[in-house]
Parts: sequence; structure tokens; C-alpha cells
Amino acid sequence: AGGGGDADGGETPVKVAMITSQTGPLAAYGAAYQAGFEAGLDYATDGTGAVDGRELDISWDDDQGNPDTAVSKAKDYIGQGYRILAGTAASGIATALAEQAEQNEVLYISGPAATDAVTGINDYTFRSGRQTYQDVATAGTFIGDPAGKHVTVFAQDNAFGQGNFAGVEAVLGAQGANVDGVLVAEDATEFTPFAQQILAAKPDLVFVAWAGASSGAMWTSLQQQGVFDTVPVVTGLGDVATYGAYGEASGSISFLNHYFGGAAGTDAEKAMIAHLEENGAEPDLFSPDGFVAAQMIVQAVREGGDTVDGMIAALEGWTFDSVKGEITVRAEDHALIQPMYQAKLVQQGDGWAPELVDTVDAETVAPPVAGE
Amino acid sequence: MSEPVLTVSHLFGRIGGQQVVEDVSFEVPGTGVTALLGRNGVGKTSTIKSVLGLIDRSGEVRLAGERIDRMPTHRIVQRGVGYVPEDREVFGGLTVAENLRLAERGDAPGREFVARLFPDLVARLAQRAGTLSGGQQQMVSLARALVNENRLLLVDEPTKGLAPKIVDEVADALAAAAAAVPILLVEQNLHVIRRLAERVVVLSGGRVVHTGPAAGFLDDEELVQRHLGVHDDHAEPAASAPEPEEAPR
Amino acid sequence: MPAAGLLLVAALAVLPLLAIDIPGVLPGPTYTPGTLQLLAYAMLIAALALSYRMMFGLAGLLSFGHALFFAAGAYGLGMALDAFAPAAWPSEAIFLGAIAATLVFGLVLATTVGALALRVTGISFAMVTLAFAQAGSVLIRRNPGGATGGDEGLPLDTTHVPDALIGVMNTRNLYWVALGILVFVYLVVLWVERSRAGHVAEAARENETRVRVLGIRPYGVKLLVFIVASVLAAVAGMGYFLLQSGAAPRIATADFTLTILVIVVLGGVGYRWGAICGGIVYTLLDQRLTALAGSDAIAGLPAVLRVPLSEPLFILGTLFVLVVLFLPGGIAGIPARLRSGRAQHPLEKEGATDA
Amino acid sequence: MTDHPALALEGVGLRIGGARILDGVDLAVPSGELLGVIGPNGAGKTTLFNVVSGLIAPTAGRVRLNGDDVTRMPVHRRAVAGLGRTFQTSSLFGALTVLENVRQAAQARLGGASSVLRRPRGADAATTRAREALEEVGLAHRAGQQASGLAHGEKRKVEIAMLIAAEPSVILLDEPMAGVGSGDVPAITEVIRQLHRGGRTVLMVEHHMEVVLGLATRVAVMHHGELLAAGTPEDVMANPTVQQAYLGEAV
Amino acid sequence: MSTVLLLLVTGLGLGALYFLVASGLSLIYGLMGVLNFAHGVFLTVSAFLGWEVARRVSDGTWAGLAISALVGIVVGAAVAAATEYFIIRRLYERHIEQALVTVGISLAGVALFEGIWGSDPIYTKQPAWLGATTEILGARIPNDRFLLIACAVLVLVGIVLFLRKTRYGLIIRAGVENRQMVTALGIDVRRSFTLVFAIGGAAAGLGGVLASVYYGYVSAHLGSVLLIFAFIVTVIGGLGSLTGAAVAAVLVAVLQQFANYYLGGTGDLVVVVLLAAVLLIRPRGLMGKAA
Ligand SMILES: Nc1ncnc2c1ncn2[C@@H]1O[C@H](COP(=O)(O)OP(=O)(O)OP(=O)(O)O)[C@@H](O)[C@H]1O
Ligand SMILES: Nc1ncnc2c1ncn2[C@@H]1O[C@H](COP(=O)(O)OP(=O)(O)OP(=O)(O)O)[C@@H](O)[C@H]1O
Ligand SMILES: [Mg+2]
Ligand SMILES: [Mg+2]
Repeated sequence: AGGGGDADGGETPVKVAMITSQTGPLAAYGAAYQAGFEAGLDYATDGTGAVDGRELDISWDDDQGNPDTAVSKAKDYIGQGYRILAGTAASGIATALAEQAEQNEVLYISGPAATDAVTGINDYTFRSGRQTYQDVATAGTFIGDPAGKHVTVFAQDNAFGQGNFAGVEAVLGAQGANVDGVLVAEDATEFTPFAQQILAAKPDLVFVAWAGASSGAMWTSLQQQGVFDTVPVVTGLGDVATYGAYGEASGSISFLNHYFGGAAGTDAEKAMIAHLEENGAEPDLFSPDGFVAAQMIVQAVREGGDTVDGMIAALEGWTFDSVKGEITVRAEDHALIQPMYQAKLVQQGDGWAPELVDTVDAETVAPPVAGE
Repeated sequence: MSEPVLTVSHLFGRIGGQQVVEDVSFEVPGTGVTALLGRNGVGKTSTIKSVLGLIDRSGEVRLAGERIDRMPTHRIVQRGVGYVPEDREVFGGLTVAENLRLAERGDAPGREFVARLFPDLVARLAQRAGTLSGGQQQMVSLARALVNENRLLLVDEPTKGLAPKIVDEVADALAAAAAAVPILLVEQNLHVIRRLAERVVVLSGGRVVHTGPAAGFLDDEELVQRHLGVHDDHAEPAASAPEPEEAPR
Repeated sequence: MPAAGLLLVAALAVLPLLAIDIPGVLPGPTYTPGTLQLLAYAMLIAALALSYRMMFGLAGLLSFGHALFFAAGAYGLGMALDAFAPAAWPSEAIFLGAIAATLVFGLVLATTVGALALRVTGISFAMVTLAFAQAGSVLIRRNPGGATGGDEGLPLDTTHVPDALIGVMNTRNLYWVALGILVFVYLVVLWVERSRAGHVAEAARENETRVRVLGIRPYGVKLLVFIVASVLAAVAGMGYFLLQSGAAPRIATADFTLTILVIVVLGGVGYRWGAICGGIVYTLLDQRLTALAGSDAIAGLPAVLRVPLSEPLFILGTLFVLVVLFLPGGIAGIPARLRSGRAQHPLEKEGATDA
Repeated sequence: MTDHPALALEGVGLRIGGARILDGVDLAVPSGELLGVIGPNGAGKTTLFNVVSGLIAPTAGRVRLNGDDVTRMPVHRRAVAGLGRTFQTSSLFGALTVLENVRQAAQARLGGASSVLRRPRGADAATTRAREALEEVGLAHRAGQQASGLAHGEKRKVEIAMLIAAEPSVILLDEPMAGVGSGDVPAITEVIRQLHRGGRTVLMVEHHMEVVLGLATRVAVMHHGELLAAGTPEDVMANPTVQQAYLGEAV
Repeated sequence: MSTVLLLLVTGLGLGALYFLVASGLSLIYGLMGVLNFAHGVFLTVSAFLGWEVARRVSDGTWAGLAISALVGIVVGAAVAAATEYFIIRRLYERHIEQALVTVGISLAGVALFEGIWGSDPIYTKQPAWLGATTEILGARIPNDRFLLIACAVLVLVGIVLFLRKTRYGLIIRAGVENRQMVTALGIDVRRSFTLVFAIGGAAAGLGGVLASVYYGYVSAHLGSVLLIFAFIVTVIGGLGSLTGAAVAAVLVAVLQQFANYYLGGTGDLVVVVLLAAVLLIRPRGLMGKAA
């Protein structure tokens, strides 16, 4: 890869600012991301924490789930001469940081934030996780040939839910499915009537896109009103903390999944899990995002030298082995082409544990090139 | 003179950091009506409130020999002090009966007496006190103090804003009450004072400037003029300590 | 006092050219973008608090909807820049036009909300303003027609924004803009408070009926104060939008209004510069407490201490309770307190003894 | 001078939830009169003032000020039209100083009170007038004090100073002597007399009969929301109904 | 038809929850003039501790639920009483500052709970019957809604009787009007105010445990979500009026349900519009006392 090589040699440490939630609503995601990153760094640098003799000087900082804080901190780091920024699970923060990256011409590798908007947003922004489109496309793999099928999207009426609905329309609609949506106000607390509405629509598949605390009540309502008895239901499997949210419905739901511990079985995954367990953590939904971010940063530094343009060039089109298998940074829009999983929950002791059903090929769920 | 029921020595009172009662000393004998007099703003109400602990105070206050200046208000009242506040302060949202019920302590031996004294109230027991006329409210306020067995009544301007006829009625009620319990009375109406009071304590600038028998004071025009009379400078007495006519013990 | 004020403003103005370092308070020397960003942010919050204080402290209008106008400024500017983006006029004209359009929008919104909300008083007023703000907040999150960006916020469309205001290296300019806004808001507030209308507003806060029987209609004066405060909030909001290169729905929530209220009280309701103090102290605390919460010193403590102390909001909330309890005049009231030993709170009504 | 009475009430009635608070009150107060309004507690005197000043809308009848129907006019416009009043329980702007209180009244009279563009100044017309008014009631030495800290009687005086400063043509005084020490009564009586001598029309509710008799040119008696009698003080005092309902044995 | 019934009954259930929170708010405001932002904290801490105890005793049984309800009530009452005793009391009569300290408490409380129990919701278990449904006229109505409604009715009746029939009720009603005068009648009024807080806190505590049944989880933000609606309910009903709060709770919740379902998820907007409309037309709320 063409690195705009640098004269200063390998002595000065490379400063990297990691901005993610350490407190606030997404603190748990932040923790998983951070642990994954440490593991990835260890893996990519063979435990040295240095690239070709250059130290990576990593600063972690808390965005508190608040874009203002994140932007202030990003400006602070950029002002101090940081050229590499990464992190955050919050889509709102990711887009704000992407904006800063463009204005200030620094490299930004967004974290677990799923919004499709980050893909192709500008030349300086990459992502280390999956995006909504990939979730949706994975859901589509549950109904075989979508043509002529009726898919109902049950989602919250917010960016996440709307994004998913749009995604399903784009992905499955394009393949001939008949897609409609039951969108529920984000603050609604009563889902019983909506469960009725789903039943009334008589779909072949229900795709549920739900985040946040109300999911428990939502699943209970679907269960109580008998949705699972009549139609297959697909949703994304969240992090470990949410395994209990599905209640009695757990066994009846088909899950699409970005990652859960043990899903991949790759060497990188083994290395990651070993590193995590050593540090008293366990693999979780967003561990690979941190891992990938570390790999990408190491690649950017190793191949890109000291200029941001060089780093961008080093990352664009790069294919590498990671936790989930082979991953490609698509050159055109920086989408991260990666495999996804189908899973189910099985009873394990007092709780529930995920079990792999199938691995979905990276190309099958690759998003179309953004902005085309 | 009988044993004093209330002894106040070197009482200071403050409202919002401002000194409103300054080194006041006097006593209330165990029978009859003692009038607390003084021009507007000299601190009569504040003195009574200090005695009751309704405002910040320091100094020594004894009720029948017992120190009460460190007690919270409700304890003082429970020791047998009835209070009729300056602006009636009846509970407008409660009925007359509820107002009275609230005031009753123990077996409230004054119930009969109150019923005899204010037949008008008995007829209005179920009416909300807020809809009573000013005079009737004053009756409720007095009745609240009279239902209990008290050792002392503190009554603050009971005739303020009342029609002349009602003023008479209130004075009658107080006279009847005074037969049973000593009263410390703040009053502006000299007719009422003349009729009820046996002794006077006169305040000026937050201090006691005169104590003595009522008749002697009221008949001394010069004294009345000096302590209650027309002055256009209020600040003066507070600054220069006037010599007391009769040194408070 | 004016001389001291001028001196202070001058000192603040040259700050970006100096290298003053206050470890533990500022993230770095004063010329660094990070510090300037933090200070600029603090000054905008101070300006917002100042506008709120005028309404709450002067006119006694307890609004739970002030965030709406801040958000109107921020989002208004953002949407105006988006809307004008395709136009073929010169960039400067579009930028100024967007600002003017936002001001007009803020004015219209403030007049409408104020005219309605001021028909009621007290807690009802607080709740009507809350209702409007809540409606605004819900709308912003619903992202009607893609105009507000919903949860993800509205990014700054830089096409027509002067280059001098873009990028970290220009944070200094944004700092000056923020300082300018703070000074402007201060002067307007000062002017209104010292004007006859300000005195009437103060009197109406004390006893509205009395004002009416004197022959003055308090409604007009209160509406005026409400509108001025709201438009000033919108001005601060525009500054915020430029500084942050975007707006997030958080700034339209009732929580944000409560934060402003907290700031005003923390600083001292009775004092104009209390709001400024409050805004700056709050912002710095908010920042620094996060650093403290994540520090090793705290990580080493036993759980009973570590858990609460590692939550910045816990410390802030507790601190706030303590200030209200033990420092009724707020930060700005400390000097007066020291002088008089014991001061009555300026907001406090006549004591109960007089009732 | 016009031939209209300064204040006229025509069949004014007020019912609140079925209770008759005011009932068919007819009253004409010629310009320059000082009308004493007496009556037992709860007769409706304060309520009548509230109706006249516009704080309460009557449910029947009309109110005329200098011949103009003001029944539906908002409070502040009546004040501008020359109606001034005090309250039974003193109501000042507690947080403002005594001078500022009076200054508000003067400014309201002089106009431009709500202007944002102009500032109150130490030497402007309104302040000067406020100082004069305070001088007149003998409270100049309290000018800088916060109003909430005044004693009761002083508050009453400040209220009268506010009236002096606002120069209304028709004045409603609601128990100006309530709670005023007997020593101060003559002084305040004198101030009220001055107010009246200036050619103003005054209505005064008062329970101090000496004050009423000393000041009033005519006395109206209210009872149960109705106007019982109106006449010269001597006539009214001699009226047996009044004696029975109001005066008792006193005086 | 069954949808309308479903919306109605579930709306009633939600309204019952709103009422449980609003009853305490309304009581405290009506009697003490304190706008209590800490009410959500009372609710949340009760829900957490109720859950902590229940899961140790017998998770997911009726006994467990009964114990957690009891714990919730006791904890809510205790925390509220402590708040009044140590904080609110020091600021008597200064209503704005009282409201402000409660804002501080709510900030600190939520942060503290996040520190202790984390920011993720913790899912709870209920007795099986509560998770099941009962079919009425074709609508499968979740059983826990019946429990909510029954509890709310009990609380309403209980508080009303307490205020009407007991001497404490009398003292409290009088204390609202003129606290100093109550003291001057020889009554320790402060104790009654602590009691008011305790009662409000107990209702909130019960509400907290029931909310964890309704939502199926406990989290640090449980209270904040309900608090804003409880405020709206309190104000629409008329500050200080319990029956007003009850009526408004049902009105708001049912309206919210219908608007969410039929008007494209506009429940929240409709509720705030209702709030503004009610206040502009009738500033003292549906059943508030005249100012
Ligand atoms: N709430 C208050 N804040 C500050 N000062 C007050 C307050 N209440 C009373 N004062 C001051 O205390 C002094 C004494 O007041 P107090 O009410 O005791 O007088 P008083 O003799 O009862 O007068 P009055 O005859 O008018 O009732 C007054 O000068 C007044 O200025
Ligand atoms: N809002 C109301 N609701 C019910 N009754 C009312 C209302 N306002 C006044 N009243 C009643 O109207 C009557 C007249 O009251 P008002 O205050 O006018 O009496 P007043 O003649 O001024 O008495 P006072 O001499 O005691 O001041 C009283 O009986 C009072 O209880
Ligand atoms: Mg007094
Ligand atoms: Mg009256």
C-alpha cells in the first residue's frame, strides 16, 4: 500500500484518541468495545503495543453518551495534534465526530454505532462495526426467497427503527417482498394493541427492530397476544445483558446476529477470547468492533505512515482476518464487508444462551455502495 | 400583686436577621388583663411571637417559673398558652368545627364556655371558615384559644378591622375569659384597653419604656402622648434609649 | 464596576493569545483548541443562563421550556443553512441570511409561546412552557421530513459557513464569537433590567394585582421579558450550533432546562454575574468531574465510596443540594454572605411571620 | 367639571356560586365627595371596591367612571382613567424599596412605565414626585428601605404615598386605619383630608367611626351586600337600623 | 371492537400506574407546596430494593411479589421521610428552593443507581398468572393490568379516607394553609409533613414495584420516565386534588393509548397539547381549588 513515508523515523509515539461511552446509557457497549480493542491491539502488535517500533499512545476518553462532550473532546485532541480518532457506539456521536474528522482532515474510525449514514459520509471516516443494512439483510436470509412474501417490520419510530424499516424495504423489497411497517412511538409503553395490529396484517415474517429498556414489555406483549404461534419472528440478538429480555418468547425467536462469544471459531476469535478472559471480561456483541478498530489503526500506522491521506489509502480496500473471519474495507465508501450470523437462544441453567444456527456470507449481506 | 404567670427578661427577637425586639423585660401577673402597648412597628407582635418561639429569639422567658425560651412553639402551647394571632389566621379551607377540633388539647374543658360565649359559631359549625365575615373569624380565632384550659392567653389586636358592634362583642368575650385566665393583650383601641386592662406595658423602639397600672397611664395625657402619640420620626427612640418611667424588674 | 467589567472582557479576549495553564481546571494551556472549546462552550452556557435568569430572577417567570428557544436557535440555523444551501447567492449573504431567518424564527416562536403561556401564572405557566418545549422536543426527535436529524442530531452544513469558523485550528475565532455573544447578552439583559420595564417586571413579580391597579398592564412587560430572554437564548443556541458543528436533540429536553435552572441557582439567582459564574463553574465541573470519576484515585477506593464518586452526576447533584441548603445566595452570594454573616435569600418572599 | 357623577354604580350585583355577595347596589358619588362606606364585617364593602376597580366582574349592573361605562374595562385601563385604590391588607412590592414602590405609581401616572428604552433615573420626574409624596406622608427617611421590613402602619402610609404620586381622580381606600396605632390615626387622617381637598373624589371603607365622622361628607351603609342607607353622617348615625346592625352601643 | 376494549383497559392500567406516582406528587404539592422532582427517585429505589429482596426470597412467585411490594412501600416511605426530614425541612416555606433541592436529589439519585445497578435494565420475574391474559369480549387482556387498577383504587380510597377521617388528615389540611398557626395551636406540624412525604413515598414505592411488573424490568431511569407523566397528570387534574389526579391519570393514559394507536404514535404530543389546552382554558386544572 502506498504510504506517504515520513522522515521523522519510528521514534515518536503515534497518538490515538479513543472516544466512547464510559458512563451514560451506552456505557456497557463502551466497555465491551474497549476490552475488544485491547485484545485487538495485543493481537495486531504481537503484544508489543508498538508498530514497527513506534509506540501507540492510546488515550481513552468518555463521551458520556453526549455529542457535545464528544465534540469538545475531539476538538481538544485534534488541537493537541492527534491524527487518529476512533470510537463510540452512539450514532449521533459518530456522525458528529465524522463531521469533525472531515473539517479537520483527521482519520476517524467509528465504533459500534450502526447507522448507515456513517458509511460513505466522507473520505476521512471508516467504521469498525457492522451497519444496519447488514442486520436487515441477515434477517432476509430467514425466509429463503423473499419474492411474494409479506414482511412486517415492527420497530420503534426513531432513527434506529426507521433505519431498519427503510433497510428492509430496500433489501427485501428489492428482492420482491411486500414490506409494511408497524412503527411505534419511542416513548410508548403499551404494546398490546400493536401486537394485535401485527396479527391483523397476517405477514409471513415479522422483523423486530427494537432497542432499549422497553423490549422486555414488547416481547411479553407479542407472546401474550400469540404472535409467535402464527408467524416466524426475527430480530437482532443484542448484548449479553439483553438475553433475559425476551422472557418466555426466547425460544420462539429467530435471531440475526452481529456477534456473540464463540460464534466465529476463528483463530483471531480464540486470541480475543483468551485475552478477554485473562482480563476478567467476556466476549460480547461489540467485542469484535474494538478488535477490528485496533487492527485498522495498526494497519493505518504501519502502512500509512504519518499522513492522514496515507492512512486512508492504507485502509481503503484492505482485506484482513479478524474475529468474524475475513473482512474487507470497501474502497468506495468504507463499508466494512463482513459475515453475519443466524442464532437462537437455548435454555441454559437459569438463563438463556445463544447458539449458532448458520453463518451468513459477507457478500450476501454486503450493502450497496453508498451514494451511488 | 399575685405570682407572675409570665416573666420575660432581656428578650431579643430577630426576623430575617433584623433585630425587632431589643432587650425587653416585663412580667404578666397571674390574674387580669395586661395590655402591651406601643405605636405601630415597635415590636408588640414580635414580642408575643418571641415569647411563643415563632421567631428567632434569645433571652429568658419563664411560664409560671419554668423556662420556655428554648422550647419549640408547640411545646410552649401545650404547657397552657393560648394564642390569638394578629390577623385571625383561621384555616379558611376547614370548617368552623374542624378549626375548633384542631385546637382542642386533651379533654378541652372550654367547649361549653365557648358554646355559651359564641352562639353564632355554634350555628355555623359546618361552614367553611374562609367564608365567614371578619368578625366571625375573630370569634373562631378566640374560640380556638378558649376551648382549652390555659394558664395564659396571648391576644394580638383582636379588634382590628372589626365593626364597632363586633368590637364590643369581642371585648365582652375577652372580659369573660379574663375572669378565668390571665391575658396579655395587644390592642390599639384605647376604649377597649380602658375597659379591660389592669396594667400596661409600653414598648418603644423595641424596648419597654413604661410599665404600671392601666388607669394611671391612660389618664396621664402627657405620657400617652409621648408613647402612643403623634410622632413623625419613628427612628428616634430606637437610637437614643429613653429613660424608663418605672424600671422593669 | 463598568471599568472592572471592561477589564475582564479585555482579559478574556486576549486569553487565546496567552499560555495560561490551570491544571485540574482547564484541560491545557489557554491557547490550545481544547481549552478554548471548553471555555467557549462555558460562555455560551453562561449566556443562556443569563437569559434565563432575567426571566426567572427578574420577572419571576419560572419557565420549564427555555431549552426550546436555545434549540430553536441551534436547529433553526442548521435548517436554514440546509435550506439555503442550493441557492446561488454569495456564501456570506447566505450565512447572514440564515442567521437573520433564525432570529425571526426565534422571535415568532417566542412571541407565540409567550403570548399563550403568559395567560396563566405560577406552576401553570411552568407547565404550559414545559408542554410547548416537550412538543418541540418530541418533534425534533421525530425528525419530520428529515429536517432535524432525529436522534442522530443535525450536522452543520459547512458550505456557506465562513472558513474562519470551521476546523479545530479556528477554535480561537469561535471562542471570540462566544465571548461576543456573552457580552452582547449581558448588555441586553443589563439594559432590560435597568429599564423602566425591568422595574415593572420586578414589581409584577412581587404583586401583580397591585401593578394593575396602578394602571400598568403586567402582561405586556412580562411578554417583553419573555421574548427578549427567549431570543437571547436563540442567539446563544446559534453560537452553540457553530461551535459544536451540529445540534443534538438533548438540548431541547426538559432536562436541559432543568440544567439551566440548576446553573442559575448554583451561581446565585440574585446576581446577574451569578448566572455567568454558574454557567462556567457548571461546565468546568461537568468536564472535570468526569475526569475525576475515571481517575485512579477513585478506582482505588472501597466500593461504598467508589461507586458514588465515580458518577459525575452524583457529585454534581449532591453539590447542588448542598449549595441550595447552605449557600442560599449561590456562588455569587458568597461575598455578600461573608460581609453580612447571614443573608436572606433574594428570592425569598416576605417572611411567614407577616402573613 | 362635567355634570356626570365621578363614580356611579347602577344595579351592581354579584353572585358567586349561588351566594349573593352584592345585590342591586345603586350609588352615585358626585365629584369631590368623600364618601364613607361602613357596614358590618362581611357586608360586601371590599367586594364592592373590587368590582369598581375591576378585579372582579359584576354579574349584574354597570359601573360608570365620569359618565363612561367601565364595567368591562380591564383593571389597568381604569387606573389610567383615574381610579386609584388601596387594599385592606397592605400590599406593597415587598422586595422593592419604599421609594421604588412609590416611584412605580408616579411612573404609571406619567406614562412610559413599560418602556424598555428608557431608564428610571434618580432625578427624573417620577422619582422627584415619589420623593415629594413620601415627604408628604412623613416617610422620607424610609425611602431606601425594603418595603417588606416596614411595620404595619408605615406600610399604610406608603400606600397612601403611592396614591398621592399616582394622582388619581377617584380614590378607593379600604380600611386605611386598620391596625394603625391610635397615635398615628390623626396624622393619616390629615393626609387623607389633604388628598380629598385636592379636589379628588374619595370612597373610604373604615370601621373607625371617629375617622369616618371626621372626614366623610356623606356616609353609605352596606349590609348583606345591599346599600342600606346613604346620607349625612348625622342622619346615618341616627338611623336605628344602622345602630342595630353595625354600631351596637359604641359611640 | 376488541382493539378498542384492549386500548381502554390497558389505558386504565397505565393510568393506574400514573396515578400511583401522581398521588404522592399531588399530595405533597397540595399540602406542602413542594414540587417534588425527587419522586422518581423514591419510586426507583423502591423498585430496586423490592427486586433485590424478592429475588433472594422467592423470585417469580406471589409471595415474592407481595414481599417486594411491602419492601417497596417501606423503602419509599422511609426514603421520602428521610428526604423531608433532613433536607426539605431545612428550607421551610421556600418552595422554589425546595423544588430545586429535589432536582438535585433526582440528578444524584439516578446517577447513584446507575453506579450501583448499572445502566442496563434488569429484567424481573413475575408470578405466571400476571404474565398470562384474560379474554374479555375477544380481547386478550394482560392480567397485570387488573392488579395495577386494583392497587390504584385502594391507594386512592385509602388516602382520601386518611385525609377526611383522621386527626392527622385534619392537621395536614390545616398545615397547608398556615403552618405556623398549626404550631401555635400546640401541634408539632413538622411531624405531619414528614408523614405526608412518607405517604407519598409509600405510594410511589408501591408504584415502583408495580411498574417493574408492568415494564418487566427495573432500571435507574424507571422513575424519570413516569415522573414527567405524573407531573402532567397532577397538573391537569389540579394541583393538590387527588380525585383530580385520578381522573386525569385515566384521561391522559387512555388518550395516549388511542393516539399512539390511531394517530400514528402521537400519544406524547397529544398529551402535551392536552396539558397546554387544559391550563389555558382552566388554569387551575380540572379539579383544582380556585387560586
Ligand atoms: N417579615 C419581616 N421582615 C423584616 N422586618 C420585619 C418583618 N416583620 C416585622 N418586621 C419589623 O419588625 C418591627 C416590629 O414589627 P411588629 O409587627 O412586631 O410591630 P407591632 O408593634 O406589632 O406593629 P403593629 O402595631 O403595626 O402591628 C417593625 O419595625 C418591622 O419593620
Ligand atoms: N370568592 C368568594 N366566595 C364566596 N364568598 C365570598 C367570596 N368573596 C367574598 N365572599 C363573601 O362575601 C362577603 C363580603 O365580603 P367582603 O370582603 O366584601 O366584606 P367586607 O364588607 O369588606 O368585610 P370586612 O369589613 O370584614 O372587610 C363575605 O361574606 C365573604 O365571605
Ligand atoms: Mg402587630
Ligand atoms: Mg373588607
